[in-house]
Amino acid sequence: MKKFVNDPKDYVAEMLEGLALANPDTLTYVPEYNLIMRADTPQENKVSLVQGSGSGHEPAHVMSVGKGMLDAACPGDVFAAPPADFVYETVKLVASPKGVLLLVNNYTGDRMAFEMAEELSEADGVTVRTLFIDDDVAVQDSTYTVGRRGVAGNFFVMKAVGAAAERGADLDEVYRIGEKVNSVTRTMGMALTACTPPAKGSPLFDLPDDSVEMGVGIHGEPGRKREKLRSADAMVRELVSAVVDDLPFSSGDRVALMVNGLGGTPIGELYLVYGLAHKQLAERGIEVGRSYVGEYCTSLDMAGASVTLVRLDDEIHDLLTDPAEIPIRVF
Amino acid sequence: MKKFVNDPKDYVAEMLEGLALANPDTLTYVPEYNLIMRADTPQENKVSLVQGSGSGHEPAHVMSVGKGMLDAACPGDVFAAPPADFVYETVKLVASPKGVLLLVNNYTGDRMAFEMAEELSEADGVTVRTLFIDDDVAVQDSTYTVGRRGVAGNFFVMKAVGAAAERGADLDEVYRIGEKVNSVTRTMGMALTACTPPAKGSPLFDLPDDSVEMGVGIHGEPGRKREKLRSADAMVRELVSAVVDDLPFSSGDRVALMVNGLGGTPIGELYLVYGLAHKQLAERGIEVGRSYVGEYCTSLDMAGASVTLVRLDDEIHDLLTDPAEIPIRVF
Amino acid sequence: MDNERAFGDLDAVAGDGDFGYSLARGFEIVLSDWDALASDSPAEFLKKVALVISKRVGGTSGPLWGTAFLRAAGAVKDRQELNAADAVAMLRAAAEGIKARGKSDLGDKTLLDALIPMTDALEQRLEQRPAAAEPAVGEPAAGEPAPGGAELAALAATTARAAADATAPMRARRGRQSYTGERSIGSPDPGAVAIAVMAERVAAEWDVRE
Amino acid sequence: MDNERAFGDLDAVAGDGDFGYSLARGFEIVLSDWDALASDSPAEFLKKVALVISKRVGGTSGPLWGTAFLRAAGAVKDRQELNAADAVAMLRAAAEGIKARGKSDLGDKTLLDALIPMTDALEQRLEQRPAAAEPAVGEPAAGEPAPGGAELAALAATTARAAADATAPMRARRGRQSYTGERSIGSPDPGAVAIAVMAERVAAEWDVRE
Ligand SMILES: Nc1ncnc2c1ncn2[C@@H]1O[C@H](COP(=O)(O)OP(=O)(O)O)[C@@H](O)[C@H]1O
Ligand SMILES: Nc1ncnc2c1ncn2[C@@H]1O[C@H](COP(=O)(O)OP(=O)(O)O)[C@@H](O)[C@H]1O
Ligand SMILES: [Mg+2]
Ligand SMILES: [Mg+2]
Ligand SMILES: [Mg+2]
Ligand SMILES: [Mg+2]
Repeated sequence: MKKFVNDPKDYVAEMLEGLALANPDTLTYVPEYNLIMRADTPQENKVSLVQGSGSGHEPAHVMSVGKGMLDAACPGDVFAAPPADFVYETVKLVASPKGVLLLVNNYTGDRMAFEMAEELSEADGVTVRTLFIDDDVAVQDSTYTVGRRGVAGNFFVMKAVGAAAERGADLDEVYRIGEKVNSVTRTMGMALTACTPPAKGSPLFDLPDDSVEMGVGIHGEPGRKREKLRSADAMVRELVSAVVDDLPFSSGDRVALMVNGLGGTPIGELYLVYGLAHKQLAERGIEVGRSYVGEYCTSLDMAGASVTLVRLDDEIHDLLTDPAEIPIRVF
Repeated sequence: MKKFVNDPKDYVAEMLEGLALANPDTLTYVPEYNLIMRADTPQENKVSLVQGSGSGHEPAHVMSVGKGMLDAACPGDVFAAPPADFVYETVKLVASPKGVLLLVNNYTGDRMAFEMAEELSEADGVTVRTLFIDDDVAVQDSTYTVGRRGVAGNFFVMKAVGAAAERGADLDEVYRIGEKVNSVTRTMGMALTACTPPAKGSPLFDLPDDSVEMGVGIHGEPGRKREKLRSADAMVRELVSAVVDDLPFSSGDRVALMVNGLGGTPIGELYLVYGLAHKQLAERGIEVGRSYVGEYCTSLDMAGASVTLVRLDDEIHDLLTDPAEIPIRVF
Repeated sequence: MDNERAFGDLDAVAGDGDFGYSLARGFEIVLSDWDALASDSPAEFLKKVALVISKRVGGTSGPLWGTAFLRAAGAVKDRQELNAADAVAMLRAAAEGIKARGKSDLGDKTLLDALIPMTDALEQRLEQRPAAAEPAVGEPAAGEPAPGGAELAALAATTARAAADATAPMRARRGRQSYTGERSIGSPDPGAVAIAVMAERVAAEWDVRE
Repeated sequence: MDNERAFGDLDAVAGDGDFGYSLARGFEIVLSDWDALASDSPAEFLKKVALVISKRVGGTSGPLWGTAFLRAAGAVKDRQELNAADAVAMLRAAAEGIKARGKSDLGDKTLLDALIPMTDALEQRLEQRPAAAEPAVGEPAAGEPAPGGAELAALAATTARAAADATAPMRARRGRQSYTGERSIGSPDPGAVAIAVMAERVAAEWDVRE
């Protein structure tokens, strides 16, 4: 394993400490509960927003805390949901009179932790709602699973509800918007390589030199199928088709297009993928209204990418355009 | 080689096309000269800024084109300086009455291309100045080389001259600022793995599983020495010491601290490195005034990081704080 | 109660990065808090363990195992000394808790597929005795002797291992493995294997102690 | 002028990713523009090649080789047919151009360390003839015969190869390798090797043609 790491057990804590040191005016780090929160939360007139889920997906979600997005993020260990108690403590810290919305990527562990935290918080008299995000089209057979997984499309939900909350919307309205965005957001990803969790020290799965995993999960969960490495054009076509056919998106739709890197793929390749996806959508009569290229939800150092589409209407477009100030920035 | 690539010869062109498609309102792509420029350049009252150098360092420099930073970037092939003629054509396209500043990372090929372009442009009556950037402390023996290399510190020069030009400074003033920032900026990087250029298809050099290259160049040039992989703390200490001792930076200095990823290292690790570097500077009495964590100047998919320090004064701090709008953003 | 080594063995299974680093860490925390967990009754002890796990352990394992310990505590809340029947009641309660928390059941290819068969086997073995204990004409009055701890532990271990092995051909419906669909077929469920390892460890300890 | 295959051979050296993919690509462009490069004089042809290289080839190689071809053209600008002395003048001018453009000289471990010794050897060989041609008492009147193209090409090839080999123990002062300091010692300079390969290729062609 070649990583910048001291004791692997301290990986998450040291990352959060660095994040807080880099953003001394805007962020607070609470080591006891492994959480990052806005220095100015809670606010009387704003619904507070919390996102958890395992670590290793950065910038999701700890680097999305800030004005216009999350009030707090309480990550677990690498690829593990946070303890329910940490979520509960986070809710206590950010509880606002307007209520708290918990954003949860749809995984068994995360669901259980957030549901337990919601029960505990409501017993304390805090108004809490929980929204599950499940944009991953790779999981098709929902009878056999807890359903679709939440992956990079998560960003759009956070951004839209963040803007709505900042504008002063009440909890039900913020929830409505989050659910609406989630319902028109679809993602599919693929791995070129496996990722290496610091505590494991070796790749999480074997992926031969000539193979890719289509539909991979962001914790290295297997996807739809394993296939041979092909040209970027052919592979991107498969991702785009899977996403388009799922909602489905159709000719005349206006969309946000995100090409998300999984951690090990350089930004140059992501822009190349973006160009291919954009043109493939144009062939289908689908117009790109907003574009997003970079890392939004990663899987440690996994090489690979995902393609996300959001069907835009004026309301969603507006919310996505609102300003936000989060650690992921260039200056 | 596991990459998103069609024909490797088209790698750069397809990346630039994707970049332009993702930024239709603000950027123009000119395929004949492999260049990306602001849609609104040149402007009567603003010095125009151009940066070239090889591709493979994205977001440097094509993704730094936009209001408040570059007017144009004309990259070469992966890790190769652009042809002099392309630089010359770029200068023609962006030439403003207030003049053009060429920003050049200090490498033989880039120097020659930009010097030739400057001669050709001046023969046409365009006022041009060329500024060489050389922040890399790894190269110590300047009798044997063309001198220090330009690496991630480049970002600070682009940002500061971009702000000055936007404020309306004349060419000499913009040049003065660029030279000043360069003179107080120092960087040192290290590789955990080699990078794989698309046209080569295999790693550019061999780096055993237990070794790192200290002081590596952003084209995979060897650095000061090869050594064993150690704890993040020990390795970051070596980078920070090399940078601090070079200028030197001393107790009481206020600095910008950048932890730059070389492409394959995830942002979580970069924040961990940031935290360590920040604390090591504090031990030396050096205060961090601004922090930068992410990818600014990469080496394709190389795992590794560099540490950059800029000694801040009020003028530089102000210029770094000015707004800018470039493709590297999250929304 | 000397489960330290049993927990340690579990760690070896749990530490493979799939079944959950966090579970291993949770038991580490339990071990390091061992003295603080000292209690007046088994139920109180189990409740404290449940609390530590719920508070500090994340992943899928935290809520599942936390719930399991809490329900186990509930099953023996008036008892000072635990007998074999209490152990069965605890295991049964734990399994019901996991079902409820995980919205899962027998056949979903989870640890339940080792835990439930193991509990059933223990219960059956215990039920044989009172039945046999009713004096039957021409039979020895005491029926079969009450099964000893060592025998029960051995039974639990072999049943759990066989049940864990039997999960291999199943298709996962819960946990990470469920996403793989058909591909989940062929290898046993890590959670079920962990139950088997724990049971085997307890059986081995019992042997040494007797 | 049939340098196609010589260029092709060079490609094999140049394509190793170190000496510069861009140089290989430049010669590809030259080959694909071959018809457009047809010219009335050698100087005009060389100038067109120089222009194509300068315009389209980046890296370190573009400016260096572009300058080399441009200076070579200048050295023979009034000539319709080139003789051996013209070839030497062209090589000398090319080397001077590279020195100026690259701020480099003999001993810096660059292609100059093959190009200059090769040019010197050719020049010396040519100078022997007029000297020997002065009728000396008791010697054959015509002195040594004028060296043929094949002989000169072979001389260039062996000299360049020996010189390229001799760069191995040198320490680089220019190009990427210079950053490696001491570590540049031990392997020959790729640019110098490329010169040797080109000269060998020309010599082989000459053999075939004569
Ligand atoms: N919903 C569930 N109900 C019961 N047991 C479960 C459930 N989900 C997972 N498990 C058990 O937990 C084990 C670990 O689950 P997994 O999803 O791999 O968790 P982790 O998040 O730790 O990787 C599985 O092998 C299975 O035995
Ligand atoms: N300043 C220079 N002067 C003369 N020749 C040079 C100079 N720099 C490089 N070279 C030659 O060009 C070759 C390739 O140079 P290098 O720096 O590796 O270029 P590239 O940018 O193509 O990797 C070297 O092997 C050397 O022979
Ligand atoms: Mg997770
Ligand atoms: Mg990266
Ligand atoms: Mg698992
Ligand atoms: Mg080279």
